[in-house]
Amino acid sequence: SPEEQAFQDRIDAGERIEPRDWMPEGYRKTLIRQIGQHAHSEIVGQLPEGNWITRAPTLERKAILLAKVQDEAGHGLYLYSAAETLGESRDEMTQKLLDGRMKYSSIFNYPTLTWADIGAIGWLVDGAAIMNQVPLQRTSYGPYARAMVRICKEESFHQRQGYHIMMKMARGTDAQREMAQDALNRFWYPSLMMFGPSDKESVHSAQNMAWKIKINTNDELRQKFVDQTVPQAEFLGLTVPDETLCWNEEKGGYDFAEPDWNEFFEVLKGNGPCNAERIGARQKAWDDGAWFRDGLSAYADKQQARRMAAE
Amino acid sequence: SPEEQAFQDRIDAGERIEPRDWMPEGYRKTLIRQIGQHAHSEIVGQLPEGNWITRAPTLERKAILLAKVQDEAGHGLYLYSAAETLGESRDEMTQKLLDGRMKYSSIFNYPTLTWADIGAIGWLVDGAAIMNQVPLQRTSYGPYARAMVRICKEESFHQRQGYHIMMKMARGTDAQREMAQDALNRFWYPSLMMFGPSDKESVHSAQNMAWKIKINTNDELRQKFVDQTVPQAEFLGLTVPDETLCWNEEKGGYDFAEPDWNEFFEVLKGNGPCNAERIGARQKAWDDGAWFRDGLSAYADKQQARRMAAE
Amino acid sequence: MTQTADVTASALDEALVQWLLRIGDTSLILGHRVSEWCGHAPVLEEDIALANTALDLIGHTQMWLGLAGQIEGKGRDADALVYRRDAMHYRNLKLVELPNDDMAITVMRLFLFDVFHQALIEGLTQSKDPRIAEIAAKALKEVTYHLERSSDLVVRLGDGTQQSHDRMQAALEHLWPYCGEMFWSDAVDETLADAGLAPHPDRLREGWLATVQDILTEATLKAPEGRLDVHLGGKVGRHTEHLGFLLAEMQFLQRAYPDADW
Amino acid sequence: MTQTADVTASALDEALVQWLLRIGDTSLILGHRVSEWCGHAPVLEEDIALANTALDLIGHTQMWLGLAGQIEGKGRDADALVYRRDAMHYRNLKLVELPNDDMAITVMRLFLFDVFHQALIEGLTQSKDPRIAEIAAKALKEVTYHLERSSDLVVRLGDGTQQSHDRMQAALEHLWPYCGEMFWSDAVDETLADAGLAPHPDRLREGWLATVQDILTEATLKAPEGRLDVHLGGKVGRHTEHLGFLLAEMQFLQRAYPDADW
Repeated sequence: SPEEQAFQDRIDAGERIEPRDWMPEGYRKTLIRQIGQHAHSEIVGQLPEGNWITRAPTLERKAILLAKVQDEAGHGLYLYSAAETLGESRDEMTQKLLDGRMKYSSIFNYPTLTWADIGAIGWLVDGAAIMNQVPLQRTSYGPYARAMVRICKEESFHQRQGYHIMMKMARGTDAQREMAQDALNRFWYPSLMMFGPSDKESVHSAQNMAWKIKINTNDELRQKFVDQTVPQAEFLGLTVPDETLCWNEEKGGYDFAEPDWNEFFEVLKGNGPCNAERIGARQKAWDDGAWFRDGLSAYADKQQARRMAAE
Repeated sequence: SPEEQAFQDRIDAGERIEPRDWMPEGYRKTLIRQIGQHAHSEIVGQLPEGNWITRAPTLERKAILLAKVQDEAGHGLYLYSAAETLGESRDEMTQKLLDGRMKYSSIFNYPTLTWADIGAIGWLVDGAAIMNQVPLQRTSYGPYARAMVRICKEESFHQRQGYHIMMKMARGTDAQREMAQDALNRFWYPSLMMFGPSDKESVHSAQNMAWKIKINTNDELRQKFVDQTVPQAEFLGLTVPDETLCWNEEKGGYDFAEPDWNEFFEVLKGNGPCNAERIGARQKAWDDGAWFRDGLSAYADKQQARRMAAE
Repeated sequence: MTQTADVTASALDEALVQWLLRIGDTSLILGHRVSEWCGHAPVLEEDIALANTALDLIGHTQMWLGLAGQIEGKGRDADALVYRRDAMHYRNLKLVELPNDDMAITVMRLFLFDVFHQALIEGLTQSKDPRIAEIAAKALKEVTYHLERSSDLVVRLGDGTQQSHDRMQAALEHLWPYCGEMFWSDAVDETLADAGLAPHPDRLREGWLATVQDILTEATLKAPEGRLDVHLGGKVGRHTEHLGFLLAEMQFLQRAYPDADW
Repeated sequence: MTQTADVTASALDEALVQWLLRIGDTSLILGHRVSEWCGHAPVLEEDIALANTALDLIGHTQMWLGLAGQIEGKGRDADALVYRRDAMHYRNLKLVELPNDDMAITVMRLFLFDVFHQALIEGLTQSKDPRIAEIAAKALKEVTYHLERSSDLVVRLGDGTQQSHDRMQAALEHLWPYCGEMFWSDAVDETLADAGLAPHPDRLREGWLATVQDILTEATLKAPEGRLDVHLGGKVGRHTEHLGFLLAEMQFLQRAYPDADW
C-alpha cells in the first residue's frame, strides 16, 4: 500500500517512527512482542541475581549487586513504557508473561549456584545483551531506541563489575578459581544461545531488518561476542569449555562450537532448570501483591472522589 | 457426699482411680486441665528445640536432638490419651490451646538463641520437669501415673544429654564457654519459675494434694531443684546468675533469690518473648494441615462405606 | 587528672563503639530484610524503591560500622564486623530482624522505624563528635525521603480497601510491642547523651508518638493499646530466634572461605 | 599385572567414594528436609513419623559418609564431609533438595524416592563389597517401612477429598521431572555395577515405574506424561538454587566455630 511504502521510505531515510505516526500492524505487533519480551527479561532477570543479594560476600559487593538489580527493574520500567506507547498495557503484558503467551530470555532459566555466577552473568550475559542492544540504539522506533541508549550505558557498567568479580575469583584461592571456571563452564553455551539460532534464511528476520527492528543477524552478533570474550577469558586464565575453539586467521575471528540447540528448544518449551521456579516466583509476587495494588488504587479512587466532592 | 468420701478413702488408701470409676467433677476437671496443659507443653516444647535441628553441629547431635523432639511428641500423645480417658478429645484440647483457654508451660516462650540453649533446656528445663514429674508417678489417676512412668524414664535421658552438651561447651573454646554461661544466665530464673509461685497457703493446692494430683508444694520442688542444680553448675565451671546464692547449713539447702514473678505473670499474659510465635506456629500447623486431616478422614469414611457395601 | 581524663576518654570510646554497633547493625539488618524483596515486590515501582532503601541502609552500615571498627582499634573493618560476629554480639533492634512476612509488615515496619530514624539522624547532625555529625549529614536526606515514602504508603494502604486496611492494622498490632526498644536506654545511651554525642533515646519518644499518631489517623488506623516495650534486648545482644538464620545466610561465604578475598 | 590391578583398585575406590557421596548426601539432604517439619506437622502422629524417618536417614548418612571418608583416606569423617563441603561438591539427587512447600510435596517426594530407595537398598544387600552389604542390611527394614508408610499415605490422600487429591496430583506433576535422575548413570555407576558392588540405576527404572503406577492407580492419581529426566545434574554437583541456602543453615556452627568441639 502507499502508506506502507511511505513508512518504509521514512525508515530507509533514517527517520524515527514515533507513537502517533502511522505504522503497519505487523510492525506494531512485532515491536510489542520484542520490547515486551525484553522488558520481561529484565524483570525475570532480577531473580537469579537477587538470589545472591542476601549472601553477597562483602558490603560493597552487596551494594553493587543491589544497585544492579535495581537498574534492571528500572530498565523493565522504561521498556514497558516504550511498549505501552504501542497500545499494550503493562498489566496485559504481565498476564501474558505469567500464562506463557510471552517469553523472556531463556538465559534466566539457568540457576546461580555460586558467587562466581554473579560474575559470569555480568561478564557473559550482560556482555551478550550489550552486543544485542548496542545496534538497537539505532532502531527505527523512537521510544525503543531512546530506552536502549539509557540501558546500554548502564549495562556496560554491569559488565565491568561482573568481569571484576570474575577477576577476583580467578586470581583468588583455589576454591574461588574452581568456582570461576565452573561458572564459565555452565554459562558459556547458554550465553551463545542468547543470540538465537542462525537466522540467515529467515523471512521473518529479513522483514525485521528492513524495518530496522533488527539490525544484525544472530550469527554476526554471536561471532562478535565470541571474538570479544575469548581474549577476556584468556586474560582471566580461565578455559572456555570448547575444545574446538581456535583462531581463524582467514575470517579474522574464532571458529567455535555451536551450542546444543536441542537444549535451547527444550528450555524454550519449559524444560530448563528453572523455568517453573522463575514463573512461579513472578506469579507468587503478582498474587501476593494483589491486595497491595488494589489498596493503592482504591485510595486513588477515593482521593479523586474527595477532590471532586470538594469542587 | 458419701460418694466423695468413698472416693477420698480410696485415694488415702493409695488406690489408683481408673477411667470408669466414679470421680468428683472437680477432680475430673482439674485433671483434664493439668494433663492437657502438660500435653500442650510437650507439643509447644518441640518448637524451641526444633529450632536447632537443622543447625545441630554434628550428625550425632542432630540425631540425639531429633530423637528427643520425637520423644516429646510421643509424650504429648500419651498425655492426650490420658486426658481423653477423662472425656475431652485431643481436638477439643487443641482448640483450647490455640484460642488461649488452655495454657502450656511458660518456659517455652523463651527463645533458643545459641546451641548452648539446647544444652540448657535439657539440663535445666528437663531437670525441673523431672523434679515436677517424678512424684506424679504416684498420682492417684491411673492413666496419668502410668504415662508419667514412661515419660520420666525418657526425660532423665534428655537431661543427661543436655548436661553433656553443656559440658562440651563449658569446657570448649572461649566462644563456647561464653555461650554456655549466657544460656545459664537466660534460663536460670525461667527454670525456677517452672515450679510456679509459692502455693503454701493456696486452698486449691490443698485440695489437689488431698486428691494426690499434686504431691509436693511448689517451694519444696524449687528448693530441691536448686540444691541439685547448683553443684552441677559448679562442676561445669559456670556461675549461677544469683549473687545472693549461698549454702544454708541450717536448712541443709541453698538460699537463693526468687525469680521476678512480675515477669512470670507478664509471660503468662502473653507478653513473653515468643508467645505469639509459639501459638502462631501451632495455629499455622493446624490450619495448613486441615486439608491433610480432612483427606485422611474422607478416605477412612470411604473405606468404611466400601466395606459395608461389600458385606 | 590526666589519667582520669584518659580513663574517661576510653570509657567514652567503649560506649561509642557499642552505640555505633547498635545503629550500624540496625541499618544492616533492616537493609537485609528489605533486600529480600528484590524481584518479589507487588509492583515494579516497589521493587525499585525497596532496592533503593536497602542500598541506602547498606551505605549507612558501611559508615557506622566503619567508624565503630576504627574507634575499636582492633583491626576490624565494617566487613569483619558484619560477617564475623555471631548473633549474641549483634546489637540491632529486635524490630528490624523480624521476618518480612508480607508487604504490610514490611511497609509498617519501615514507617515505624523511619519516624524514629529520621528524628535520630536529624539529632545526630548536631553531634559534638564531627565524625558522627558528618555521617548523619550524609544520611539525613535519605532517611527523610524514606519517611516520606513510608508514611505515604501507610496512609494509602490504611485508607485503601478493607483488606489493605485490615492487613495494615494487623501489621501494626504485630510490630507495636517491638517499638519500645527504640526508646530504651542504658549506660551506653546515657554516656553518649551526656557527652552531647547523640540524643537520649527517651527524648525521641514523644515526637515519635505524635507523628505516628498523626499518620495513623490519616490512614484510618488505630494505635494499639498494649505496651510498646514488650520486646527488649536486641541492643544488648538478646535477639529473637530469627536473627541466627539471617546471619547464617548472610555470612555464609565469609565463613566458608575465610581466606578468600572478594 | 600387579600394577594394573592396583590402578584398577584405586580407580574403583575413587568411583566408590563418589558413589558413597551420592547415596550419603541424598540421605542427608532428604533427612534435613524431613526434619524441617518437626513441630509443624498437620497431626501429632506425623510429627512423630517424620522425625522417625529423618532419624533413619541421618543414621544412614553416618554410615555411608563414614565409609566414604574411610575409603577416601584423607582423614575426613562423616561430619567433615557433611559440614565442610560447599554445594558444588555435594552429590545428592536434586529431587531431595527441593523445599518441602506443603505436606503433599513432602509425602509425594518420600513416596517417589522410597520406591527407588527400597529397591536400591535391597539390591545392595547383595553387594560384593561386604561393607556396603552390611550397611544395606541394617537399612533395609527401615526403608521398607518408609515405603509402606508413604505408599499408604499417597493412597489415602489421593483418594481422600477432592482437595487432597488435587494437591497430591499437583505435587506429583511438580516432582515428576526430577525423578529421572534416580536412574541416570555415568562411569561411576557403570564401574560399581560392573564390579558387582551396586545395581545399575537403569535396572531399577522399570520396577520403579510399575510400583509407582500401581500405587498411583490405587490413589486415583495419574502419572504425568512429561519427561522424567528434565532435571539432572545433582549427582555431578550441579544443583538447584535451594541447596546453597540449606547448607548455609546446616553448616553454620561448624563454619563459624571451626576450632570447636561439640
